[in-house]
Amino acid sequence: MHDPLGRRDDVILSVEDLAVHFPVGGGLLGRGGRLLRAVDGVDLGLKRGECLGLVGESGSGKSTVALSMLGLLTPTRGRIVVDGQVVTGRRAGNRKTLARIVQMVFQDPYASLNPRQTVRHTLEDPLRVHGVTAASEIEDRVATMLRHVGLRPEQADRYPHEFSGGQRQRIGIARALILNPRIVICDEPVSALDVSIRAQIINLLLELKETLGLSYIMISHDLGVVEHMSDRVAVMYLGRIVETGDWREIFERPAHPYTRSLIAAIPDPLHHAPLATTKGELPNPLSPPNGCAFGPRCRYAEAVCHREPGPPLEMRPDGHMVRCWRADEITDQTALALTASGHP
Amino acid sequence: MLKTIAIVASLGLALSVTAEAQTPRKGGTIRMTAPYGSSFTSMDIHTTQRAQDEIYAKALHRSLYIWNSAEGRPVLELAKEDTVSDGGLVHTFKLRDDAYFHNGRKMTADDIIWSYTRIMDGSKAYPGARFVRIIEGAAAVEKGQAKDISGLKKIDDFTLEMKLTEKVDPGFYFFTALTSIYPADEGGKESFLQKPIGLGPFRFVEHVPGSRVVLERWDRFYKPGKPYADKIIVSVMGEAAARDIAFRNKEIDTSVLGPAQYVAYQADPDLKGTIVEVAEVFTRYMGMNPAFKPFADKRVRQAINYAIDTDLIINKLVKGKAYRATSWLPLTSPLYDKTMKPYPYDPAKAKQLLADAGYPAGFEFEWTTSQNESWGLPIVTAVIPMLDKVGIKVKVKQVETAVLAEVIRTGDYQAFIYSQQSGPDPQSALKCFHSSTPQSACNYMNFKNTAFDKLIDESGQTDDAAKRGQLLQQANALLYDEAPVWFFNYNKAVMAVQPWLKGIQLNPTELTHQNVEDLWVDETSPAK
Amino acid sequence: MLSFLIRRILQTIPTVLAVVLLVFALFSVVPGSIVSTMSDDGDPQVEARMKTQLGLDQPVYVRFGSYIANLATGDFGTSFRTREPVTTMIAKRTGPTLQLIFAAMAFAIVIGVPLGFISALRPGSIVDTAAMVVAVSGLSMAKFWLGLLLMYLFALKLGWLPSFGYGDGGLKYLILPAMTLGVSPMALLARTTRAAVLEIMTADFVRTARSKGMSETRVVKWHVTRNALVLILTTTGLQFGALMGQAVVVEKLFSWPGIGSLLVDSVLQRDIPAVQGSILVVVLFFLAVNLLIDLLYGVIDPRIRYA
Amino acid sequence: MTGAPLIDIEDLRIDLNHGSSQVPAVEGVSFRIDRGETFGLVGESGCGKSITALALIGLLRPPLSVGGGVIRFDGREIQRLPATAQRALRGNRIAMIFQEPMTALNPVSPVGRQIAEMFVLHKGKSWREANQLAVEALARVRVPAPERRVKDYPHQLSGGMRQRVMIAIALACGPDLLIADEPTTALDVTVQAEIIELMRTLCAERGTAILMISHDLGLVANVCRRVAVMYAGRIVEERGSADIFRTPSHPYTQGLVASLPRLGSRAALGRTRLKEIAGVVPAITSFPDGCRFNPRCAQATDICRATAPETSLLEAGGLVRCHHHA
Amino acid sequence: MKLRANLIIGGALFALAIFVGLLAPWLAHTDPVLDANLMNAEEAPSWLWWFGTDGQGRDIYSRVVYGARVSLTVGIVSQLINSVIGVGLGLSAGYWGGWWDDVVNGLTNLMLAIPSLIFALAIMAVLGPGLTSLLIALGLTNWSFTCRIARASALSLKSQGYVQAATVLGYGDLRIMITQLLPNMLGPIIVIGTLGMGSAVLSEASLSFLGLGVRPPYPSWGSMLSEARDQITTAPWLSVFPGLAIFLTVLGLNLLGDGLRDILDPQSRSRRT
Repeated sequence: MHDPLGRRDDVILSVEDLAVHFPVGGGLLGRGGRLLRAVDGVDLGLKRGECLGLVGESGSGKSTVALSMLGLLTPTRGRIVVDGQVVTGRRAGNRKTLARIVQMVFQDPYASLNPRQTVRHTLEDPLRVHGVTAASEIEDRVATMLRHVGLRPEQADRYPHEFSGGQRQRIGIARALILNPRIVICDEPVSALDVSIRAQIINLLLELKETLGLSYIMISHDLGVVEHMSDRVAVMYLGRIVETGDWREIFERPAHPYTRSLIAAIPDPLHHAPLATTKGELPNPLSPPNGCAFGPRCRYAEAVCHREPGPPLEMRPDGHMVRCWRADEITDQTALALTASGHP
Repeated sequence: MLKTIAIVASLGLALSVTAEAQTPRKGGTIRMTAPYGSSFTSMDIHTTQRAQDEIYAKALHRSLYIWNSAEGRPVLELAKEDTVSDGGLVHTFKLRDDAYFHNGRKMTADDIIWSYTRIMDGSKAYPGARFVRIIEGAAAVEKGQAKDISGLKKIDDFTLEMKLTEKVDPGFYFFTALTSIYPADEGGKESFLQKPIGLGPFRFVEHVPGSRVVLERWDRFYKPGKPYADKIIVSVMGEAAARDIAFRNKEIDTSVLGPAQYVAYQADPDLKGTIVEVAEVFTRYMGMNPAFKPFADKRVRQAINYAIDTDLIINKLVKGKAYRATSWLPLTSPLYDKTMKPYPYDPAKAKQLLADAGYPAGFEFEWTTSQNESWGLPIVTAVIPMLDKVGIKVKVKQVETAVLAEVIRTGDYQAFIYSQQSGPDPQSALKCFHSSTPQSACNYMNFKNTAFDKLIDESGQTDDAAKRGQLLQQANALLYDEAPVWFFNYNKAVMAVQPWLKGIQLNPTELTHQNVEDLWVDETSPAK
Repeated sequence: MLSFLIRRILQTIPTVLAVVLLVFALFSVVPGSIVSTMSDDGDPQVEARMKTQLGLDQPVYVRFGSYIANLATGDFGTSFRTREPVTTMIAKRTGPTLQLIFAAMAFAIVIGVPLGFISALRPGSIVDTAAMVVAVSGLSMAKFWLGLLLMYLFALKLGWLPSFGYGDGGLKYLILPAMTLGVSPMALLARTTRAAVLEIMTADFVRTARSKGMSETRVVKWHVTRNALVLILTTTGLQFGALMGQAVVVEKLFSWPGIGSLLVDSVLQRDIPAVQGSILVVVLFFLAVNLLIDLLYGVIDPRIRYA
Repeated sequence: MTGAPLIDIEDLRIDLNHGSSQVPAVEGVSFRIDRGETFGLVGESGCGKSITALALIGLLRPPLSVGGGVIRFDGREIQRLPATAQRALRGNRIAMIFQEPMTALNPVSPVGRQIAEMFVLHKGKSWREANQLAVEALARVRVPAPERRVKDYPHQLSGGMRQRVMIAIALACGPDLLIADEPTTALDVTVQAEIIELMRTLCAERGTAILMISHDLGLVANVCRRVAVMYAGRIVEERGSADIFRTPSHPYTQGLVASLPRLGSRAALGRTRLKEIAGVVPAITSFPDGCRFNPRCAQATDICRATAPETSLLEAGGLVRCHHHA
Repeated sequence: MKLRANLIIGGALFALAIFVGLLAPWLAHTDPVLDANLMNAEEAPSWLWWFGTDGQGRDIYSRVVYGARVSLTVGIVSQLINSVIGVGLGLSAGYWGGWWDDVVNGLTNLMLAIPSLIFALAIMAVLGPGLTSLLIALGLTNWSFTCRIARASALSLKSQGYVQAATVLGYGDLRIMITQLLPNMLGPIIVIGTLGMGSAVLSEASLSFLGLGVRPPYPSWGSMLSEARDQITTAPWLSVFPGLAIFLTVLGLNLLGDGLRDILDPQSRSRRT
């Protein structure tokens, strides 16, 4: 439980030095293109039964990491090992094997269901693709799964548009689980839902994790949700992990200025205090700044930060890892008080 | 039938009478139309045999002879006299000494020799070669064996000696624009295509490809007082419907009428008077391939002639814009046999003949046709039900005119429908059926008949015009009986002519080919 | 910008080559040949010599190669039919065709775009309905029939305009063919404009403009028009291609001396160099127009950059 | 607060017209905003908060229309004003910024011009003067190098920069009221923080009232002094922002506050099962009878299903629309 | 869903055309080919000859009725060919991308650069007139627009959650294209197809005018109209009825296409291509 790197036998998924670069622009004759380093040297490990939160602003590369894990993207470099098998790229053989291990819950429940297929069709097809042919078994598994996610089997013959957003997300979860995967990647699973529905889905995900023994990678920009669900958290900035560790360490003793500003930016309803602790926005990943990528926005930045690229991830005394030149000073200087003040 | 001819004759007479009666007005613009396509093929008239192109060429160019519609034969144009010697093979032409090219140079015998030699350039395949080939030594030039035509000799600048290979009237060979006389050397230049130079009554002003040719009066034309008009515009108008509207709108002075419009114009009191018609020397027919088994039998071919109600088609479908064909030689041919009666419509007889030939239940054949309205698809579609009645089924194969031309030369057909020139020279018209004439030339049905060959050969050897006529008429009658084709009709060319345009000639070789120096417009013409 | 132009022009080369190859391939299997229509007496020797002279005795790939080689020097070959250089023939035809096409397009734009605007600003009104009925009717008529009807009406019945031909190149000769040709792009432009304006009127930035306190006319003038132009331009560009096709019919009907009628004649008479040249010119024209449109995009829409 | 409120909305109804039939999308909405006040309107998508704001600025488009009630701005009934007078208010005295700064700006017009328009429209400036003022306006929203940025087109700016431009446009004429409709939803949290602060500071400086609309109760409570919660076309609770968080009165508000995991709560209280609000948000066309929250409300009784509750005053200040309010 | 007027009128006109074509043998008074009786040539419309007769004495009404078969066959079949080619190429290019996409793009640009009528004209010249040639010529030359739309749809759909989900679930490419992409791009494809049928009917008329139409004697509206054009001033009924048949059918298809667009493809009213 307290191994922040998760480098142990019960690691079910590990990502080693993952890099995904996209060529951008460039003419027909193949000149003048630049390289977008969406992900550049990421190491991650996911243990059985664990929920790993992956946070960062849009453009930080967290979705690219997820797509690589699913075999939807071919990494430029690095290795992804799932359940002991190396998976790289979208080779057909891989795809099918991988499908039975890793699945995904998508952000937008409206766009992630095929509007022209009934729920039954959506849930039965994957079973058939994976060689389940007995009609009764298919029927059974679909019904069971629907009950698992809180829907009634008799709703199976409806089309997605007949369901509300929350119900659609339940269908999306059912689809992800129908092949009995070990790992589920949840990409912003509640951010597109009505506020009053979110709790239902969060609770459902947590319940399923327990009952089915799943491991989650939870991608979200909502730190409240991440804190609630994660066992460990990794913070990404511009294609790299800048801080990772146990959820409590991250939220109570954030060491990277970026993590701190993310946390500070969450509006506190009870204090009209200034929220902003960073300035500006994510730099263009096509032309990242010199030195530490967060340097230009960091209010702790010193000369070294603008000169040298960020240091490697370093283990902190409390057991989590940070990539910052000034991590020690910052943590000492300003303890960020996060209390659950004002809860009813 | 006779009555129609009389009408035609009197109409021609009437026109010439009125022409005599009024004094031709000088000046004005004549606006003619070229109705057979959406462009002129070329400004080098030697390269093109399309009737379309000769319309402007008649104004721009001159040939050794010219067709005289009043006399119904070609007459000397660039020569003042022709002396025949050596058993009719050697002609000595006394050339005009007052004919000037549009660049101001006087025409001499050299120009004629140069032009004919050019036409015989075998690598270019000028269509006029088939006429010039009648001159001795021309074929050798064509094959590249000689540089000069041995049968052409310049005596002096205005005297030319021509030795022919056969005893024929050279007038029939050297009257079309295909043998126009170009200024020597000048005519071969690249620039000639952009600004052609001729001997005709009008000189070239401009050619807007696909639209029109404009010509203006050539003041040094050799016929005194002619031409009358200042300007001629020949507009290309392939669309009959557009031509109809333009003519009614008084934008053009002449328009060729199709069958439908022929009827409509006849019925319209305002337009009735504009109609001019003539029997042209074209025979329309369905050719039958003797290699296709049923058609090898004369009785089947005759049966087809009996089975089709030709008169009905001519009256109703062609709207009377044709003359019923009896045999091959057309109405305006000097040897047309007035006593001969066409095949009557007699389906019972047709059935009988079919049964005799071994086809009591009929048979099926494929009929290749173009889209042409007068001798193409519409005729075929009208014939289909008639043949159907005697048990003959027809499968239509529609092709473009270009393809049809190739199909009939190669014999790649069971039957086809076509319009073929059958005059003005009856001998050359009938010679097409001589077994020695290759299919690719004009013996499209690959007709082989020894009796026929004999008649033609004899006619070619005799010097006696009357005897020759007799022989050829016999040959024509033999064709009637053999029926290598369904004799459909001889074309009736119909043109609408605005009342202010005078001097139209009834040219049976092609009504649109007018000797424009005789045309004039009176002051009622809306054209400036 | 310049490099964009050069790159775009280079990009057209494969298209042009493909067009040439395509037409070559098509006409190498075509039945009927120019030779048989040109030599009347069908002497096989003459035909053979003619084939040699025209290069028709060579295999297709040799002809293709030498055609391309000549093309590179601007030589389109010599017409089988008129024995003129194809370049000259086409040069003479280009002017009238361009006149016709641009006049038709001008007609389409001048009528269609305002019609679309009016309709969009009063959706559902009688004006809108009437405009769209006119537009969809214009799209639904056979071109030559429409041309004949116009000819009948304006030339014969009303006597306002000449019915055919290029005349002296005057404007009055241009009107009827241009109208006939312009009706369908007019209809399409009216519909596109209407749809574009309607769509833009629901765009967020139009709401922003309204929230600024602008009147509707000002909203349209300042914010809708330019955005609609982007879509109108796209339709216009694509329509040029269709217009070149339709021009074939219209030119033939009105005896208009353009490339279209040259093309039809050449196709029907198997004058391969002329067909080749005409199609090539049509294609080049289309590519040029679309390049122009692309450049115009850059002027109108700043989001498009010529990197 | 003395004098007439800046905005006074009484019993507003907004109809969704569907052919000849009408469905009220918003009903019985009343609230006031004083000068310089910050007021938040919170609710889920489809609850009617955005169209209420649009009605306020007069931008409702068919099929929506104001079906009843009164909107007073500065004492004057907006709907009674002639169109030109309404337009003179819009942008000039009531300004609005929208959720998606990419689409809310005209893509083919330089941002400078889009700001300058405001001065031309409302201040009678020439384009030359207006362009100069636009540079200043951009500087005020802390856009670096404003004299270069005015020539930029929206696509050349980042999301945060675009929203700054929107704020510059909205505040150009020094309005009395700024309506901010989900101004930061499309932005990342760190950028959101900056924009919120910018908005807050600028409005405070010049006494501009803010009507902030969001689905994020936490954000609104942080920004605004008073908050109204809308559910299914009605305001269900209106309170001071701290109160509504500490002691929510309406069952829906209670559910909202309790159902969301808030930062620090797990550390403080451990991971507990989140409180759920059962059921789904009703569609406009199928609002339930009685209290519109009743199908999802654990405390609902027969009266809730039969009669729509009226608003009642809370002792601690504020209003609630519930038969059983705490 | 409120049915719009254009959908109703368009659908009705098209349905009428189909109905007439299907029931031609029962609706027609005479055989359109064999019942030529030159005795009846060119009768004006009357109680006996509803639409009059043509120069060969055939009943125009019967020919128009039978013409529906040919014209609609041309419209429907050629557009079907176009749709299959366009969707096949566009869908696969958009989904697979890479070199195949480049190839398809090149082909599409080529097809766009040659005006389709001119291309069809060239193909007809090669194949010769006739129904089969016409179907091939029109079927091969009008797919570029469909292809572009299919490609654009595939491009945008493939990043949709359900397509990604299908990939994640281990579906094969073909299965994804057929079950996930195709059904969801069908709306715009059907719209384009409907409009394309209309333009195919018009193209048939244009080609007939240029002398490269359907092989006779079976009538198509285009060939009837084309043959009758010379008599537009003298026997207008010859061209009016086939002209109207074309006009109403194409109008119907255009209206239907517009109506379907509103229902099936509401976002793409003015999609940039």
